[in-house]
Amino acid sequence: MSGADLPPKYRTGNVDMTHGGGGRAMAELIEGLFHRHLKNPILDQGHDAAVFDVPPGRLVMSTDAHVISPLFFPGGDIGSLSVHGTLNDIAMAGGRPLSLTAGFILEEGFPLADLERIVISMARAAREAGVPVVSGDTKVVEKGKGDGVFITTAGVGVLPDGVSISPSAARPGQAVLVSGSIGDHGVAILSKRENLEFETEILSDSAALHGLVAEMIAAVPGIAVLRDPTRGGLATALNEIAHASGVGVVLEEDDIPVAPDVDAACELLGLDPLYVANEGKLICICEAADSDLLLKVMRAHPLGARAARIGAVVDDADHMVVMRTGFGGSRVVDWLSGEQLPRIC
Amino acid sequence: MSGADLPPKYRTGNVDMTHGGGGRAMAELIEGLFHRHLKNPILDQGHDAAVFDVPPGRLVMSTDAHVISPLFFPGGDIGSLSVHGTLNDIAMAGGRPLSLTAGFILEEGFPLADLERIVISMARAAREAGVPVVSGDTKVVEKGKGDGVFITTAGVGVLPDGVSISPSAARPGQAVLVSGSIGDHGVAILSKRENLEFETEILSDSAALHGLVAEMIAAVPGIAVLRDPTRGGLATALNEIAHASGVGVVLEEDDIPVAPDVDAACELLGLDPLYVANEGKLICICEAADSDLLLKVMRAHPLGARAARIGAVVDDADHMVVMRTGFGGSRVVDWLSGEQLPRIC
Amino acid sequence: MCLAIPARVVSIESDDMATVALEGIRKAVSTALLEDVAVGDYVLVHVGFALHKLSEEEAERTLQLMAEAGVLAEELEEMAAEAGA
Amino acid sequence: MCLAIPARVVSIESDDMATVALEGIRKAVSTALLEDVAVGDYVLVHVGFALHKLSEEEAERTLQLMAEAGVLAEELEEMAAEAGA
Amino acid sequence: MKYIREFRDGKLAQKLAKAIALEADPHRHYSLMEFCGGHTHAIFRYGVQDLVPANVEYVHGPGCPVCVLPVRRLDDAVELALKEGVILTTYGDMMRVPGTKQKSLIRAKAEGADIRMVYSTQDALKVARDNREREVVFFAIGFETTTPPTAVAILQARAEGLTNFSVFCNHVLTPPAIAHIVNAPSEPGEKPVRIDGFLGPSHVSSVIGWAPYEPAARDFEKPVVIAGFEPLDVMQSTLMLIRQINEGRHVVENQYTRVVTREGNRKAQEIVARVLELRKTFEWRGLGYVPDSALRIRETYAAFDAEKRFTVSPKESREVKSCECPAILRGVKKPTECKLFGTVCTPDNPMGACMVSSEGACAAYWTYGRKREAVLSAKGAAA
Amino acid sequence: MKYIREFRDGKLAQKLAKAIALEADPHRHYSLMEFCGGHTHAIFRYGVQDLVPANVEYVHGPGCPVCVLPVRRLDDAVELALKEGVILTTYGDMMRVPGTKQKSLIRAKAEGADIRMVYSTQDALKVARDNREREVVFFAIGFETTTPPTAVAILQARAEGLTNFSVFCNHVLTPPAIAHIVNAPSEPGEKPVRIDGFLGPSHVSSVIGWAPYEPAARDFEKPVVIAGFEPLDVMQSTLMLIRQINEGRHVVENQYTRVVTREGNRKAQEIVARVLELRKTFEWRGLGYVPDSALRIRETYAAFDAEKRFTVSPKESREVKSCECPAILRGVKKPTECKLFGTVCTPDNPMGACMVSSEGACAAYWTYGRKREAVLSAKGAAA
Ligand code: SF4
Ligand code: SF4
Ligand SMILES: [Mg+2]
Ligand SMILES: [Mg+2]
Ligand SMILES: [Mg+2]
Ligand SMILES: [Mg+2]
Ligand SMILES: [Mg+2]
Ligand SMILES: [Mg+2]
Ligand SMILES: [Mg+2]
Ligand SMILES: [Mg+2]
Ligand SMILES: [Mg+2]
Ligand SMILES: [Mg+2]
Repeated sequence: MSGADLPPKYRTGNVDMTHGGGGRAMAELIEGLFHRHLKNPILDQGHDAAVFDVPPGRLVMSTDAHVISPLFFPGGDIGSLSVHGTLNDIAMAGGRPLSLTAGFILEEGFPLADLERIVISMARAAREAGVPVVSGDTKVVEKGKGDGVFITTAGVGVLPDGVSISPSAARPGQAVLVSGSIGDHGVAILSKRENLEFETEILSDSAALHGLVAEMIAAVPGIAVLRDPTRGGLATALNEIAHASGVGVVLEEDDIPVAPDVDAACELLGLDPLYVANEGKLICICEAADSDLLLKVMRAHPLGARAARIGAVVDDADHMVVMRTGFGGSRVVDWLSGEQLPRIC
Repeated sequence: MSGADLPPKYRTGNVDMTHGGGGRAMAELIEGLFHRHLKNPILDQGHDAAVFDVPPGRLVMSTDAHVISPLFFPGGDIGSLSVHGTLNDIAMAGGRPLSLTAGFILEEGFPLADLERIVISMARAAREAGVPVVSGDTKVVEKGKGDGVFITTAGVGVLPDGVSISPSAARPGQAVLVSGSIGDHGVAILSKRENLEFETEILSDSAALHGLVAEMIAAVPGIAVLRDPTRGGLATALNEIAHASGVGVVLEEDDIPVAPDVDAACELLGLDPLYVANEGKLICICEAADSDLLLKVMRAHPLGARAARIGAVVDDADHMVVMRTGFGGSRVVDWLSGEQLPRIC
Repeated sequence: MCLAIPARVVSIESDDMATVALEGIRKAVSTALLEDVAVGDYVLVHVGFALHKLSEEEAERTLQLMAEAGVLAEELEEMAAEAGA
Repeated sequence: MCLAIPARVVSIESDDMATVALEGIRKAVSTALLEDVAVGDYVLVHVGFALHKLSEEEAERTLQLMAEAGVLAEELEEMAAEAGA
Repeated sequence: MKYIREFRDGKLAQKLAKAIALEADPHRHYSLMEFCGGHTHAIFRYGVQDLVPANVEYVHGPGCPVCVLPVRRLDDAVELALKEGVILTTYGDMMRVPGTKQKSLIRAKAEGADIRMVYSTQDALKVARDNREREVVFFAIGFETTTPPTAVAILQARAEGLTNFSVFCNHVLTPPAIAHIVNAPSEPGEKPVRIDGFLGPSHVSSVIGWAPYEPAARDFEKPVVIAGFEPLDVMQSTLMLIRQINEGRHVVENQYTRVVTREGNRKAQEIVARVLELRKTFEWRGLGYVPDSALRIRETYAAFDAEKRFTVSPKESREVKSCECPAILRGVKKPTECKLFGTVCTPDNPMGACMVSSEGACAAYWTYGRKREAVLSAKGAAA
Repeated sequence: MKYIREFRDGKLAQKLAKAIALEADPHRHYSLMEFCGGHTHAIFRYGVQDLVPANVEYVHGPGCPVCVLPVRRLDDAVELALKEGVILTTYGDMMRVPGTKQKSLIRAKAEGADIRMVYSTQDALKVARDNREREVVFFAIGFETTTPPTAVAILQARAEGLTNFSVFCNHVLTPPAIAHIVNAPSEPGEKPVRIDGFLGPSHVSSVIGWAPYEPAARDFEKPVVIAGFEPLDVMQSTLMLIRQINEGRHVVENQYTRVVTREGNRKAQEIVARVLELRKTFEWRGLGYVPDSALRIRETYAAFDAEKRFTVSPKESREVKSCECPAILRGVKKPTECKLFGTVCTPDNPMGACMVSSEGACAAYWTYGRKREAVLSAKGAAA
């Protein structure tokens, strides 16, 4: 079935159990919606699996399950996010992404028109990133056993020779950089949560970072650590690195970029921006001597315009992250405990 | 945290929202449960992405989302199934699987002990298949927005030189083979469905087929089509092939292996075994001249012991699948319409 | 209409429940609609109820009749063939 | 206890609802607990309610006092330093 | 599978085929109406028509309870399912049948209605026991075969004091439908239905016995053979009908002796009579209103009657305009004579019930029947 | 962020630090109890203790509504949440507080209880409007600051005729708690609490004004400074307290003049008085039963009182045995004096409320305070 004769039901209908039953209704949905928008020569092979050539070398592979609510949020949606999330995990290992797969879990009753919006957004994100979705899978669950749409993407990439980036490679004396202001994604999401709604012009920072990373690696192949501070935010990502590398980290509060609206939303809700999620930012740890060059390269890239040096790696047997406050004191920056919930005290 | 100091809560507790919050509770779950059981050198890198060497050549990549209910069924569970499902998709393209990723979507309240059973089963399946789970991701959704556990796996493999297997490669005159009796998986699942329960010794056929496929390809590199008849069963898989290749298929009912209990369960529930799912069977289409050799190779492998030639590819402008009945008549074997539901008339 | 399958009673569970077997499949069915169900009986199962007993004798007789109809036809055919030869 | 943040009233929505702004963030809050809220007022927001008006005059005075406390301290310090020198 | 496999034997089929060929008069046409969808299904599923001479024609009758349910009753079920607090339980067969504006139960479910497929009325009772704060409605359809389990469920609900269980009763009766068909004047423009004999209901007859068909056979001079649902049963019954026709007889004969007796299952009949009573008239898709052709719940059991327990709004129910289901159910048209067949209307996107039910004539033609000769005669298809 | 950022200014902090250093008598010790968790939080979050001399010590008080709620009341809330048909609404702060056997609301939710986090009583009302067939209970906690929104919600529910909304009222009062602390005999084996002065509540006082603290200051001869929650407010108030102590004065002074007046918010006070009334006594974690220290819903609004609407079973509520929360809430012990601190008890696996609430003393010590000196003095950490 070609896109042209897409039945009108895709504009007005809802997902029902037949779309996951393995029969023709499912085949129509896959051809009429997924393949139509995600079109590329590898996907068009029509296999359950995709076949493609890769340059020789080490492979990088990752996956992320996306369960975001709301599905559409300022600055993105689950479709674009599911592309960016996995590309970024590959980029954080230093990999150049080659291809993606996508597994959809649809809830019975989900509007097909919304599904199409999501797939279109996913296709655009993949196109802009230059990485095709080469294979996919669709399942439908009964109403009340899902939440609209879940998308799990996986991706592979190649690792350039000589690059060895790892969360356990941080060493005392190295510099800690961040590619831009933190907390935008989490605040954009919260602004649309039922019961919390507030108005803001903050958009999710959701973006694919592999282009930025490629330029950083080209300038400084010896980058030690890259990490995207997603769930748990900057604080948790740095604690993970400190834990994996067996080091401490000292941050300078005044050097950490935070957008005024993000700051304001956090004050209102009783949240700490250090723990709020990002989807288009990275932490980079490098030799102190390389930090100026890296900052220059990052700031020259649209996704690193507000890059900053925010601290240093130190020797610490307890692997703690500590911050000098702008107030002139200091505090521990611990892992996130549980979920970060809006609070009253 | 090492496995030894796994807190007792993993034996008695339930998944709660903190396990997906990105903080230490999540890190503990990942280290204490997932990494502990799925342990392998690549996963142990502790990246969000895995890095590994691959032989040069074409890559095969696929994904499957697993949403099965019940999660534990005779002959398997969602853990082993999620390994087999993706390995088989890679094998059906002729690929030798190299590595897997796994994305978990957990419902708040799911017993951690059940989750551990599933992860252990997944680990065993991966170990037996010789393919490591190299990277993963975990999300938690609120109670009522999931169904216990969903697992989306993705995998990559390499394609041996000279192999070109594709659902569009069937040509008139070729033989249609199946690796064993059909419908076991679907009947095993149905036997445990609430409101349908019946007793049977039928086990799901869930199994990883890449070992069998490797031997088949070694014997006959020119295999045209391989396909695992999962959702929608043999009937739907053959219709997909007929559609993709622009051919017709003629089946011989008496030659299609069906276990007596599968047959009986289908009679009781008003189902047709041709449409019932399999998770450890393959359809192979090859030159008629190669079919005897292939059947010999298949029957020598434990997963192909009941392999049979069940029909032939023919020229047909309508791309239909038709079957000569054991009764002496003939019938069309159409795509599955909607879902296959137990019926009374 | 009315998908119904003959299955053998393998145990009586209570006044109006029994277990039937079809090959290795065992299923609990209601016998509320039948009198005097006994282990070994074949019953017609429809929507989880045993609807009627099946007469094994009559089944054999029917198969016999079918075979005979055929035999008669074949004999006639042969005769016709011989006559024509 | 009692996380509460001063925010500026940017519009009055009804008898007991107003919109407040904190930087670019705008949020609807209940003004059921206050009399005479006007656009431009700063109010203390707690669990979605405006709890009290903030006196801009007093705020400036407090900041002034803080600066002076410091100045006094610094002067004394300097004097002490000089005396010690 | 004892008493199943034997009746699907290919060798016996060849023998019966020869007997039929021998018996059938090549100079005349035999129009045999298989009343039941079960026969229709067997004919197509096993390819019975490939084994009988071209002048023996099977005409599909109205014996598919899914197909004959009028759209308004389905729309009512959808409305019930969408009521706050209601769980509608139903046999799987009904899930995909399109109502007005193509709205099926499966679509209502996707819109949020709580609809649960059950395999038995026992499961529906279990749903009611497990959800005492909800109203559990069992959407009952079916002929005399499926009626006794519904009656048993109502008796059980009363005995247990289950106060949240009710039945939306749509049970219908076969003998009045048969009488109606042979008796019905054709619609304007229709060629009259010529039926030479009936393959009579098998499982319906296991409950009601074969006596109830005697008036029709006698009064309208049409032979009736009570025929089992296995393909050999259909063939043997075909042979028996052709013999009666050739001999000018018109009585009720019983091919399905292993299950059907003259009087049927008295206990089941009594249980049904205790709980249900005749409706004065009931609408059938295709046949229109047929007097004394359906059952309703007796006043004594009114508490379990969803029609009394809930009010459904009057509605303008409508079938798809060009759908020929009504004519097909009267045996006047074949599925292939419907303009929508296979183009607009397919099992994936059905326009009428006959395309949904696995016993519907349109579904049987489409799923098993269409175009198969071309494939079988293709090069390489040799057995 | 006007009126926020200015009060966190590092340069002013340096100036105030110098003024405090100058004012504090190096030959004596200053034990200042910050009554409120808000102060505790600010002290740790901004590192205020790094800026005051070592002989100025902050002692944490009981001013965290999450921390002082006795376990039995939390267990009752869990029981309410698990009742069939109930939706329990609550502020996010309560979700992870462990009850008896570590059972928190978040675990009850994982077991199937329908518990919804709200940001405001307005959201709880909305949940009730949107779920009229369910019972929506608002689990109300908090001091005088948080009480007026609860009272407003009850008035709104009555005005709207919302019949499925009720409040499980746990609102408590600060002045009786302060009086209790300065008045309380120490427990056997405890060293007595020596407090030189109080940082008084800021936002509580915005509602009740500062007059209610005058009796305590006068009768027990302890200076009280109503102190804002920003770190500069804390420092300035510290300076003011030290001055009073040095001068031997003991009056109520108001540092937080931009918000707090002597009489507070009369309209809010009236609304509270209309809906709620004093409880004769109420249990506080750490303080035990304190007379006239809490509010309950007036008889006129009994329909909205969850304690009247539902019965909860009597239960043997128990805190973790070695948890020192009670002593910490009295200011008698520091978190680091608890054997479980940082080993068994961490924010991920809290044994007491003080480790959950972001204003709890144990959480503040752990999250912001522990071991940071070692890291800051490590090689490479130079600013
Ligand atoms: S093909 Fe479809 S539209 Fe035509 S009669 Fe059959 S069900 Fe109705
Ligand atoms: S550290 Fe934990 S156990 Fe100890 S007093 Fe604090 S909350 Fe209680
Ligand atoms: Mg990942
Ligand atoms: Mg990621
Ligand atoms: Mg798939
Ligand atoms: Mg949902
Ligand atoms: Mg990451
Ligand atoms: Mg796949
Ligand atoms: Mg697959
Ligand atoms: Mg991840
Ligand atoms: Mg669920
Ligand atoms: Mg497959």
